[in-house]
Amino acid sequence: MKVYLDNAATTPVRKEVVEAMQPFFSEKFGNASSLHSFGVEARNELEKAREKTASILKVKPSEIIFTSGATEADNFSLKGTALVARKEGKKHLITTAIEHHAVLHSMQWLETQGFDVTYLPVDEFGLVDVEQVSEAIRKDTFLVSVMAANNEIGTIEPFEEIAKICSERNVLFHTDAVQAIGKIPMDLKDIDLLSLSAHKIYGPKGSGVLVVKENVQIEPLIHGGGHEFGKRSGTENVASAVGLAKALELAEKERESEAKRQTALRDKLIDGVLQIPNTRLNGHPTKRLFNNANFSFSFIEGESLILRLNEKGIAASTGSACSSPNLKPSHVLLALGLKPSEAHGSLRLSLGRNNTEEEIDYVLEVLPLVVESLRKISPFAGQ
Amino acid sequence: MKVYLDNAATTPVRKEVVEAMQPFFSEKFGNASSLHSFGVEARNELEKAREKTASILKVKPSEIIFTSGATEADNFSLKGTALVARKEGKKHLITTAIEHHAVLHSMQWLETQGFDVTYLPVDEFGLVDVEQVSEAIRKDTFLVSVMAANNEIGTIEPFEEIAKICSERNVLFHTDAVQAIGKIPMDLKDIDLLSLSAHKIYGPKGSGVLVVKENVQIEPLIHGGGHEFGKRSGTENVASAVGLAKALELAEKERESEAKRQTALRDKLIDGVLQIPNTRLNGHPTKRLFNNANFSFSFIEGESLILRLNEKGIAASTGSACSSPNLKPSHVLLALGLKPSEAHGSLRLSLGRNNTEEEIDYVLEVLPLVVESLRKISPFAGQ
Amino acid sequence: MIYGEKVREHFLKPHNMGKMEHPDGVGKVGNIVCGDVMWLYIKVGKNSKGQRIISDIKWQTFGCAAAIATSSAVTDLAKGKTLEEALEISNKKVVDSLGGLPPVKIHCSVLAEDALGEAIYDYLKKNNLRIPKKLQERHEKIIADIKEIEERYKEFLQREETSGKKQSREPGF
Amino acid sequence: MIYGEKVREHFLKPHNMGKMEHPDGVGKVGNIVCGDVMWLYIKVGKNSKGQRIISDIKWQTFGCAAAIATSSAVTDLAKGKTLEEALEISNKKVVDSLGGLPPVKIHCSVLAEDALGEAIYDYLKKNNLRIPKKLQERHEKIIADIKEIEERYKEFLQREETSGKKQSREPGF
Ligand SMILES: Cc1ncc(COP(=O)(O)O)c(C=O)c1O
Ligand SMILES: Cc1ncc(COP(=O)(O)O)c(C=O)c1O
Ligand code: FES
Ligand code: FES
Repeated sequence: MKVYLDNAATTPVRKEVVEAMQPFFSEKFGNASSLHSFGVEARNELEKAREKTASILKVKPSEIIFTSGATEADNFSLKGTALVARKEGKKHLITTAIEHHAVLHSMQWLETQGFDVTYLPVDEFGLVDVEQVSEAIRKDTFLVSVMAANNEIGTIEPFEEIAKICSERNVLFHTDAVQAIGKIPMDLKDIDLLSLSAHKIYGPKGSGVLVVKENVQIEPLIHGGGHEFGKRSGTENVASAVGLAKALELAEKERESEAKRQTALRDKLIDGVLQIPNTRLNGHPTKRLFNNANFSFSFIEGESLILRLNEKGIAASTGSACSSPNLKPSHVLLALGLKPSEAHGSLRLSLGRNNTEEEIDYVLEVLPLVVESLRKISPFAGQ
Repeated sequence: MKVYLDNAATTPVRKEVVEAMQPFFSEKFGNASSLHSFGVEARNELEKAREKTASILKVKPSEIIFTSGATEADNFSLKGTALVARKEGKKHLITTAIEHHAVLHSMQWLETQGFDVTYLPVDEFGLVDVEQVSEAIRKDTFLVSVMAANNEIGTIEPFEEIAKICSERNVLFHTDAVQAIGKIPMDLKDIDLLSLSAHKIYGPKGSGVLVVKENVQIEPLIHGGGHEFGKRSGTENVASAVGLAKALELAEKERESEAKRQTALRDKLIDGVLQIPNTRLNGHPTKRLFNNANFSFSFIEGESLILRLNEKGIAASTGSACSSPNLKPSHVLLALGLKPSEAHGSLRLSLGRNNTEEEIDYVLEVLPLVVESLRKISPFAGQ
Repeated sequence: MIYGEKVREHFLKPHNMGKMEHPDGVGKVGNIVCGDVMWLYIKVGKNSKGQRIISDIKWQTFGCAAAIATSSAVTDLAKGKTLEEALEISNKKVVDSLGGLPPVKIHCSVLAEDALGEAIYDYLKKNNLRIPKKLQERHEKIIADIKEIEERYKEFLQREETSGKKQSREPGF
Repeated sequence: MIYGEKVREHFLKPHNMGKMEHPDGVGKVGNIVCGDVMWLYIKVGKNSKGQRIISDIKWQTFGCAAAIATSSAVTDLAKGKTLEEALEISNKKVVDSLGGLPPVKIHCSVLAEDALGEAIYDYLKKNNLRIPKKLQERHEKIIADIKEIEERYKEFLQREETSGKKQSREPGF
């Protein structure tokens, strides 16, 4: 049995999306900036994809900037507004300790360029305190970036409240909505900038959007032929844009039914896994993405766990540092206050539209045995 | 009859490449950074693509950085080395007046950040003077960027000689090889940085490479999870990388035979078109890409020409400003010393592997009539 | 660049196109640097009520598809009209008669309105007829614009792509 | 993370695994912060020539697949060997016996070599036997490394992801 429970890492491109993209490889292959009919055909489809994306997000088509993914969108958002802000003498940004590395490492780079960054802590469930955001805003603050939902622990942040405060205080608000889009309803009213990625919602890799509201002044990260309203140059990737729009459309269409279905599976999974002794659930008990379950198993290490599960056909992920050449385990889990040993023993199971109850039953059968066998090897178990 | 003669703008993805990419959408869809078998499978294929690309270019696999295209590669190359150079007190770059906008606009942005840029002129055929490059190198010069071949006029620059000088003078050399790769043999020995794009060689859009030689110090343009040896973050786009490698492999395999075939077609085209009165060939008579023909027709304007040709099924491009909201016609044509009126009346016909002699005959039949009909409308013809 | 069906028709089969021998008035507008030049010729006759009408009209244009289509359309609209009526033909009317134009191409239709106005101006001037105040003002503005563009052109030829901060959309793939 | 077949076998079905009651020597190396902890137990007996040999060996490991596989492999290699022979088992030998390890996982095999050395050190020390100079030096280095990591750990818990310039590869998709 093959059970893919790593849908927060990436998802398979769904059939309808592959079909939508197909014509743009070898038939409607024109450069969307060309004047001839091949170009016009490509341009029309690109703009249709833009309009579809815009109408789902309830923003204007001219506010949709197609990018090579959310990593680029996050970088663009922060660096692009920073370059404008600097000219106005503003140099302070606010974010949280649990952002994706695309945000955190962009922030750290901005620090090397003379910007000031406040990294807000989170509580034990991974929630950012709205009050703290408000208090952190200074005279020279130009942007607050708080993710809509966390990729590791699934905690849903109070991003709409924070957006509202930012709007009142005349500070830009960016949210990394990669994990939230298609999973929770999102009102973009007070959000100035929003990143999303197609491959997390059954679209292609290398395809993302940065929503840039009309009022936002931003400099390009990638200069050139002036594509995407002069904001992001590079020959338009029509296939990817079409794929993203289709994926988003389908995700929104199925959002409520999948929410119901996956919530039930997730809760069954959580209840079952917590039967294993010395196990904790990471993240928020209720303010949680419907597809995320994250556990810490004392005494054992994540990579071993993942690879033993892999032998049983189960694909999952961990926040352990052993999966990387770096010694630090997941910054998210540490920010929750977990001890390094607990952070090393973490397991993320993220569900998707293809998972079935049968698969969950299988995981609940296999996982306890795997945990037990690894604890037998551990010097810490039974101490 | 449909005749696509805009292969310098983009090319259709060839069958073999679509087939090579296909499995990576819905089957081998794993995140190449994941530990489980889905991830390992993706990682293996990504690394195979990297090795294939590296072996064709005769560089090390660790010198291949996959990007979202050549626009990003150009930006990354210039901005990434500039950030390092600044720390060493170097702030001067050298380039040419006829680079692609991805290079020129990156340079202009660097100027706003305190860097100095020398834009070298070209001669009437679009050739850069090697001596001038050498003379322009200053104590604080850190990089020279000269394209291998120009996208509008097809002129092949003396990039290997320039690379050699740069290497001797201890200055980095970058070349935008988007139009040259797969068309001329390229020796990367003295080249430190090289940009290429898949969609110009029958690969997918949104897929490029920046070759970064081991000795080059560069900062990322896009920060995040540390992918691509920490140089370019973002979930790896395996399908695109595989597509690029396959496209490059096939382009190299067919390079010599296509060179022969397309040179013959191109020369027939040039000879035929020059029969039209008041017509000139732009670019170099011999140091020229085998697929490029670029003409100026006095008295008429490019957009009209393109659209009339389009009505006859012929897809081509122009350097006229009327194809853009900007009033300036092609910077490349003006750099050759063309008068604005000649620059407005330019036509680029760029051949590809799918073009036949029959198609060239058709163009030679249609084009003179179209030119004549537009000249009839023109206030300048016959003056 | 996406044009509608009417623009396409006028562009492919333009009406009233060509040079006119011995015109009564000529309007020359636009500038080669920008790639827009329109020359418009009129013959003036009289209708049964004795009013001066445009009895024949022709044009020559160097420019994009929109420039050619608007040249064709404006002359269709003007032909047979009294001079007073012809002066009422705004660029908006031309655009409407073409079923619309993309925003970046609106300036081409202004060219058409201007060329017609200039041809009538030329006729009135040559014949020492009274020039309406609005037409006079428009004429002066057109002359001033041409001067300005020539100014801009000079500067532009010097600094073309050798520096500058502007990142506007240009072809070049 | 790509492991070869031998690593996979040792990882999935490790040999000599578990706790040992009343060991003659114990080596405890690694640090929980880094996610690598290896405890190695030995019993020492004598062979027919009267040489001290490792008559039994067990281990417990908290760590990645490579750490587990190298634990298993090093104990296979050491079992039945004289102490002198066992001290010759380098991490390279362990890696070779596993058919190689990815570069980032080499440190896990160093852990295995160290754990074995420390267990022998512990035995020699407890029994007031002569400790070879190289083993003494290695022991001191291991103690120093643990201290250094604890130092780094302190600092790291304070500054974790709140600033810093390092852009190293970390999971987090
Ligand atoms: C010479 C040259 N450089 C760079 C580019 C940009 O490449 P891409 O379309 O992959 O962004 C192009 C084509 O658009 C080109 O012709
Ligand atoms: C929260 C979050 N932000 C950003 C990203 C980066 O997106 P992409 O893979 O499109 O670069 C990811 C996933 O990798 C994510 O989960
Ligand atoms: S004539 Fe140049 S844009 Fe219309
Ligand atoms: S034990 Fe952590 S990497 Fe091997």
